Amino acid sequence: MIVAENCIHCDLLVIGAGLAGSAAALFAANRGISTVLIGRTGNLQFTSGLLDLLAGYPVEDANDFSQSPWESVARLTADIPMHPFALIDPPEIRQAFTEFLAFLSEVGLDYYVETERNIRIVTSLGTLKTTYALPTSMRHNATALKEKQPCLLIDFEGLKGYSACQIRETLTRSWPGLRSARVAVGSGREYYPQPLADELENPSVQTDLVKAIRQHLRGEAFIGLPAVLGLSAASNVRQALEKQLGLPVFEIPMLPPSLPGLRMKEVLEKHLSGRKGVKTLFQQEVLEANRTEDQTFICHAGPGEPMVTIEARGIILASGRFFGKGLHATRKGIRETLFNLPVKQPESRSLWHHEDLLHPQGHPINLAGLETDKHFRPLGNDGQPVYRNLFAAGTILAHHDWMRMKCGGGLALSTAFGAVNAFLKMRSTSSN
Amino acid sequence: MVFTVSFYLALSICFFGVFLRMAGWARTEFDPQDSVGSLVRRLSGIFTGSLRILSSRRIVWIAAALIRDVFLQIPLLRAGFFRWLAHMCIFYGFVLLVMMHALGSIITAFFFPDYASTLDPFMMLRNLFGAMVLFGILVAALGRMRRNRFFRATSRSDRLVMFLLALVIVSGFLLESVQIVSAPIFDQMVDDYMGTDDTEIRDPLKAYWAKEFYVVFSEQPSSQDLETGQTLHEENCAACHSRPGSAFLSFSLSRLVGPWALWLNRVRADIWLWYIHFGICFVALALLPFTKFFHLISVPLNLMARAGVGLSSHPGTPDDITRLALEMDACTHCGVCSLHCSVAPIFRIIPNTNILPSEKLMSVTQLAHGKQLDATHLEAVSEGSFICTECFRCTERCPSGISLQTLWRKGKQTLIDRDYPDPHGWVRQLTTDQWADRLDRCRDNKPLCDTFNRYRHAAQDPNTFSACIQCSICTNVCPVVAAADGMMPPEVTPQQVMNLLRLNLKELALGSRMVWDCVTCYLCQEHCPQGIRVTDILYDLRNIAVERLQPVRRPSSRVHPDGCKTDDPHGKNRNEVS
Amino acid sequence: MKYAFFAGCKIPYYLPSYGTSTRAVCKALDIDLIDLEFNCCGYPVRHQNETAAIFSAARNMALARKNDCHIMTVCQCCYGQLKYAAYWLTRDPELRKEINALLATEKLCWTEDVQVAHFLSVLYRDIGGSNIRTLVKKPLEGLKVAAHYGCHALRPSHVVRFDNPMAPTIFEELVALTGAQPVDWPKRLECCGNPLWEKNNRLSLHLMKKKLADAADSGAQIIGTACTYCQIQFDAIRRTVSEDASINRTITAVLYSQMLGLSFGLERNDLGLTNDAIMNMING
Amino acid sequence: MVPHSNTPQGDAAPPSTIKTQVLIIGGGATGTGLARDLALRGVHCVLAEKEDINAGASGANHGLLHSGARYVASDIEAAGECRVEGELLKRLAPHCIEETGGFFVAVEGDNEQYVADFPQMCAACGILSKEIDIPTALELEPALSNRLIAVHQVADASIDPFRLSLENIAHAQQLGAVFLRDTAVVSFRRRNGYVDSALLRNRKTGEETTVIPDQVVNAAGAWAGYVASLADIHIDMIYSKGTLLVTQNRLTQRVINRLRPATDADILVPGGTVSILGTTSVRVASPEGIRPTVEEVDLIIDQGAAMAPVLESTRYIRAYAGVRPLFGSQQSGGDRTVSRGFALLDHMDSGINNFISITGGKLTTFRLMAEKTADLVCRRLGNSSPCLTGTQPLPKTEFSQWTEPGLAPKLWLKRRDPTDSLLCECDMVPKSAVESIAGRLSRSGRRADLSALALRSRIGKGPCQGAYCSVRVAAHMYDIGILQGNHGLPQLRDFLRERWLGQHPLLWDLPLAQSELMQAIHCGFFGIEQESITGVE
Repeated sequence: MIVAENCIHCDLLVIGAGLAGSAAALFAANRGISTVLIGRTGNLQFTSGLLDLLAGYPVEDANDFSQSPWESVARLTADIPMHPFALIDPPEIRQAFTEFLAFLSEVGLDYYVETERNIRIVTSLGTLKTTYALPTSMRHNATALKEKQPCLLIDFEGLKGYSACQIRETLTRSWPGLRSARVAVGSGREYYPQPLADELENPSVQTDLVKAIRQHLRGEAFIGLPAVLGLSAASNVRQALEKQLGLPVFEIPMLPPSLPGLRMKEVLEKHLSGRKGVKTLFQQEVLEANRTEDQTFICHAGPGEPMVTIEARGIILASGRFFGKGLHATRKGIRETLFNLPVKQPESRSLWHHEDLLHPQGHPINLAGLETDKHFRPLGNDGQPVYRNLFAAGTILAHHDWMRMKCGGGLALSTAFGAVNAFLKMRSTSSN
Repeated sequence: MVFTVSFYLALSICFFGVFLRMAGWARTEFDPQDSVGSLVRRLSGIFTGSLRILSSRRIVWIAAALIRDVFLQIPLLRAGFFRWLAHMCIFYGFVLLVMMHALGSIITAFFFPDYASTLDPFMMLRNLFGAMVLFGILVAALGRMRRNRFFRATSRSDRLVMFLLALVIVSGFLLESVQIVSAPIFDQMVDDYMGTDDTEIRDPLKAYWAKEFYVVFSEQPSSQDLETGQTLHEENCAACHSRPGSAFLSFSLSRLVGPWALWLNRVRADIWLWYIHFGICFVALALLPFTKFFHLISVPLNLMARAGVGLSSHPGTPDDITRLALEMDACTHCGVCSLHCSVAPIFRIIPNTNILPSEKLMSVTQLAHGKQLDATHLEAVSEGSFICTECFRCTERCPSGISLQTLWRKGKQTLIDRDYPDPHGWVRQLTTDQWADRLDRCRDNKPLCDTFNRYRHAAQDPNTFSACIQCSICTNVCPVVAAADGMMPPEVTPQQVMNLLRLNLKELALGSRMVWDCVTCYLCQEHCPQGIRVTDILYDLRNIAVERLQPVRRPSSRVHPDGCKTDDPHGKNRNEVS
Repeated sequence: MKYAFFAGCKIPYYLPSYGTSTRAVCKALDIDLIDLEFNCCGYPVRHQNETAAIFSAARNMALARKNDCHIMTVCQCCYGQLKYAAYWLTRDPELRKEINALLATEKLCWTEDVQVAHFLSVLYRDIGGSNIRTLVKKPLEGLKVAAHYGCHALRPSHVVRFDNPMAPTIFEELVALTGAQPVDWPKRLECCGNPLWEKNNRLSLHLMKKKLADAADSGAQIIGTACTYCQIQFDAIRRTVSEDASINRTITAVLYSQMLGLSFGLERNDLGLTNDAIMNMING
Repeated sequence: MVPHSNTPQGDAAPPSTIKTQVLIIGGGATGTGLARDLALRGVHCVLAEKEDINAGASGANHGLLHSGARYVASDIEAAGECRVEGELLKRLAPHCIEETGGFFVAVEGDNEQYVADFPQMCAACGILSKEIDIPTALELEPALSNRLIAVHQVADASIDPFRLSLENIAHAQQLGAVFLRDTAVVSFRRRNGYVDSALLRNRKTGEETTVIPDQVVNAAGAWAGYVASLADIHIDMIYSKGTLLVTQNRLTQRVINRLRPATDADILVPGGTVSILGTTSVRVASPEGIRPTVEEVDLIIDQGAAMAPVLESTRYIRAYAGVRPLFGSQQSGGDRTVSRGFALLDHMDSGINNFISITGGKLTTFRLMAEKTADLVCRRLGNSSPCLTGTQPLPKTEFSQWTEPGLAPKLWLKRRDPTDSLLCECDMVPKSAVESIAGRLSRSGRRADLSALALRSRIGKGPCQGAYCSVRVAAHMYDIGILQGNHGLPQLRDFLRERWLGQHPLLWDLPLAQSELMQAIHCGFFGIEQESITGVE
């Protein structure tokens, strides 16, 4: 309990409770490392809930669906040896996915993967999203799209930012089988995703919904709904609908913060806290980190001001980029917020961004971040690891533009995986 | 003759008054909503009710209460030793005076046939009882002076009562002391009982009395034959006169007035004082029902009534109301409740006396008696009443055994029915845009000062909300937004409140459902990725709303063109800047 | 171990059983509870005048300090309010000066050193699981409990610092100590609705309804509470709205102090335990 | 639903040949003002704008209604004009103006002589100015620096240029004028000393229109030189680029001018809920592709902070740049010393008798410019009716009001329609507002696109700079049928790109984090940067 523990001892301290941090904590726990996970979990809500590996490479044809993600990874690492993927063997990336997804399904959040190839689904904008692992609630999204099956898209009265009509209109030339309809839930007043998901967990609401949908069915083979089908009981909701409609139902991911991300957040929060060997300090941050002669980290942490001291033999820094507050930018430049590690960045602010928001190359600032050695240890200005027991994982790393390369999930999982293994190696070498 | 007439006059006034007070209980109708019966119906209610109880087994309880609560005044002892001491001294001192002295010729004479007021032990006892009362009054007065919390409980009626009592006793003592030195009375007595003008006989007695009884004569008696004087005294006077020394107070007083004795005798001060003394007694008697003296009757009645029959926690029947009226009449405004009230400290910040139970009760009483209070007063009562948390402490502590808790609940209900609910109540009477209009129409467009950085101005410091990135997570997690289906929508969501603030449209947020339906569960604040103190801001908006909307709630009344209340009970808490 | 027992305003009249059971349990754990004449914690007046709220809280803490002991509350709202006041008094010297000036007239003074703890954290932190376990004579075998945290103990976490706000565990662990079985229910961290009672009853009940239903669906037999207001909401207030059929009646609310007392084998009367439901559940 | 907006023929194409008395080129303040002026005199005119209302300098300025005090030293004539026009507009177009009043403030190190002379100079131009003592000034404007040495109060005000031009054109249209959006001049046909026709082309649809005018007025502002050249006329133009920054909060109640000879970043103008800081003055070769740069932003902030320190730390939501069309025989010295007065050219010397150019000038004097131009035009047309814009109040139209900050939430809360949800949360623009604008646009012959909606409302102008509202508005446009097929994505891209231009120089601290979120959503998740992302090749 927070108040009690004025000092916590652990092997590994993971800073940052986003995807990479959570994954790191999980991997560490699975390897019997006593771990403390600290950070705000909030930003998980902004994730799409999809786990990309690498949509395509080079970024210009990141939409080239035909590519095998693994070939892309190979090509990428060949061209950009500094890219974080280049620090890990592909088998390890696969392992990271397997282990993480195994955990998710163990706690009731199932994902669907076609190991050798990417999957492509429809988003609420009518764009096609190429990803690697997707929540089973969206599996039929991919199927329907692939086979261009006749499909009824439903949207909800009062759920703004999602229009089934928009998706139909946008895709109709390539997918004539699409039809759209609007139904009302409850009083049809304005709905926000989470309350709506909550409503939909109510059986009576489900029956009403099914009734409403039936009226619009014209022999479609699939039914596509916005990704709001329940929160904790998501799988039940979908199954209930499918059972009553007798048709496969799928979710279409929409503008974040959205439910798929929220579901991920929920299970990670709950089940990492419950996990043996993990101690979670959510909503807290490390304010100051020092290092003793014997290289133990002494961290003062708390909600805004020091409240607990954490002694750790190693740290994995997964504090994210600017939105995650792992990096901070002023008019003068970019710095890393906790250890003030050197950040690889463009010379001046005028070089941070292109004038074209959608410049095919992506913006230089998105390649900024921490450079590490092959053991994920951030490098100092001298090109040597700053500390032998400080590792970095996730988007804070340099030389990746996950938003353009569509490699966010893979990046988080694999670097977390690599960093944990590096920590293990470090510990075994130091212990003997 | 004068004596008898004035006595019976006073007595009848007293009885009439008592009747009026009781009738008052029967006329009280608390809440226009209640259906209270006719005066007759309720008066009969009182008597039948009391008869029923008195004839029931409950009588035992009542007797117990009489002894414990009335005779021994245990509730007072709980409230504090000195209170108890004062009451015991005054009460018993006075009662005994009345029985032994005032009604001496009836009561005392009945037990002691040879009773004479100038005979020991009666003379000594009278002084003793008088002293008790004076002592009691002294203790009470000191107590009231000492007892200070954030306010003075002592009212004019308190002072009047103490003053009258003191006057009765003091005048008595003065009278007695003057009588001691009075030569005229001596002469009259001698005339009455010896019937001789022979100075040969008179002078020795005179000399003896001058020496032993300290009577002061204008001219020295010719003879100094004290033996003769003594024998004469024993033959004629001793049967009715003890030595004045035993009237310890009056006697010492008489030594003090000694120097002016001759003059006093000449003007027959004894007669004047006699009139004064009785005059005051009768006045006091007549005033009994109309002053705090009445608690002599109401408190014991209430204590016994309470022992007789419990009061329902939601009183509505006519008899309940009558009971409540009695309860309210039993208040002696002793201030014990306010001493222990658990919201009394708030009075330090919100200087509204209606927060303090002892003061609030007076307002509630006026309310109950259907007195027309002006809006400002009613608002003050409402504020005080709804700040009360019903912690029951006042009720436990009240020495008069008033069930204050019940009165408070009743008072709140009455205020609601009279359209003076708590802010949660009246803010809902308009929609948020209507409130904004009200503020607008009162031309109160002065923007709240936005330069605060203090915690309590969360809603006025742009730094607290300008970090919003519009992610709508606060709205997503809000249980009030989620619950809006089928009931009144929250008008604006938490995120929209933040935006209204950023857009400098605070006025549009003040009366919104979101602000007033917020359950303060802090989910929004906890989940905000930017660490914005959403809930604290909503709280602050309520504070501001209470301050700024109350004055414009009734645009007709009490609103200056600039939208400020004409009299503003806590002006010091306003934070508008001009 | 000694604490000044902060019962708050509602217990004496509306929920005496919470007082009795807490005292009984503390006696068994030999925590001695000192009774001071505290005033209202300030929570009820905060929506109207924050200064008044903070002053009320400060006065209580100053009172405890004068009698040099720390405060133990059993109500989440009192706890939250006292913590909130302490938080800002520590950080806002201007405010501290203002408040202490007022307190000075009563020869009181607020300083940081008075600790405010909730009953649950006292059990969890000061007594500790092992010591409690030794006292459990009659474990509440097989009783399924939905532990209801109550908002103001958990949030805002940086102010109250009670437990991990996103994934708290204390209450479940304490429930487990009694031998009962804590269930996992999705809405466990949400509001009971009481803050709106007598202000917006419909909404208040709606929130209560959702929680009751959720607890029941998650297989709980009772809702375990550790807050005066929550208990009143789930128990007394629910009974007042008997006409509303949509309210779940199968599941009852029981104070944690009572559960613990029962597991200690204390007499139900000493715990002010009137409802038979729980007894039947335990015995049957 | 919006009337006849979801019918495919929403694009009522204008007849391919229009005959009119006057063809006005340029839909800025002058052009729209002129259209109204002529319309009021009963003259029929066609206004062709190659983009949309106030696309040029008229839309990229402080929105400051000068009291004239700024020019008392440099340009007495202009100062006088400003004073007169300013007072006139406050009377005739109050709904476009907020009478904030203004301060001229000098801080330590500023030219003391100038400070000393200022009152007399104002007096000389008949401009009221009143000295304010420093403490009072700081109390009235807490944001000001505490290193003040002098403060003078003048009658500056802030004006909403978009509202102004929208109202002008709306009134002109009511009176029969024709407005062609997205329509550029391609060529003029000159025949014996007259321009007898002009060929116009719609930038978006490509359809062409021929206009046969009696008179042509070239009010293309910075592009006046180019337009004139199409008629083989040469105009000397100086292009002076000015960059401005928009803050997230309104920092001052009044207009704040630096009390010193005009230079960079010395004016801070409150515009409803924000403040606008500027400006710079950089000579550029052409008005095309003008963008604010990082260097300019830093310069402006550093300069402005001397006046109001909060400008160092406050959050900026947007930067934009405009080109001052300065007509000038090239002089030495900075462009601010070139006359800010305007030039009305009849081009008789270049042998054309029905072609007029109006250029230079400033927002405050737009009406006067329009009047003088109209006078000339009418003289040529032999129309003797007098100018009415100086006396007739500018009417208020319901659909032009949405550019007013803070208005949408007020009306929205009044409607109290639970289904009328907010599409733009930052500035609280509801569906109903979008529908009212879209309805009007489609009635005037063109179907609304995302950018046109944004221009006429507060959409995308808040801190999120379109990240969320773009998606919500687009979705709603599909729902009500004013968007169809796969036009949604291109419009979304254009809109976000356009927003980005004003964003990227300001991206540090919080805005950078927020833009990261925006990219994560639109690129990382939706992948809109991929042209073929809809699978429609």
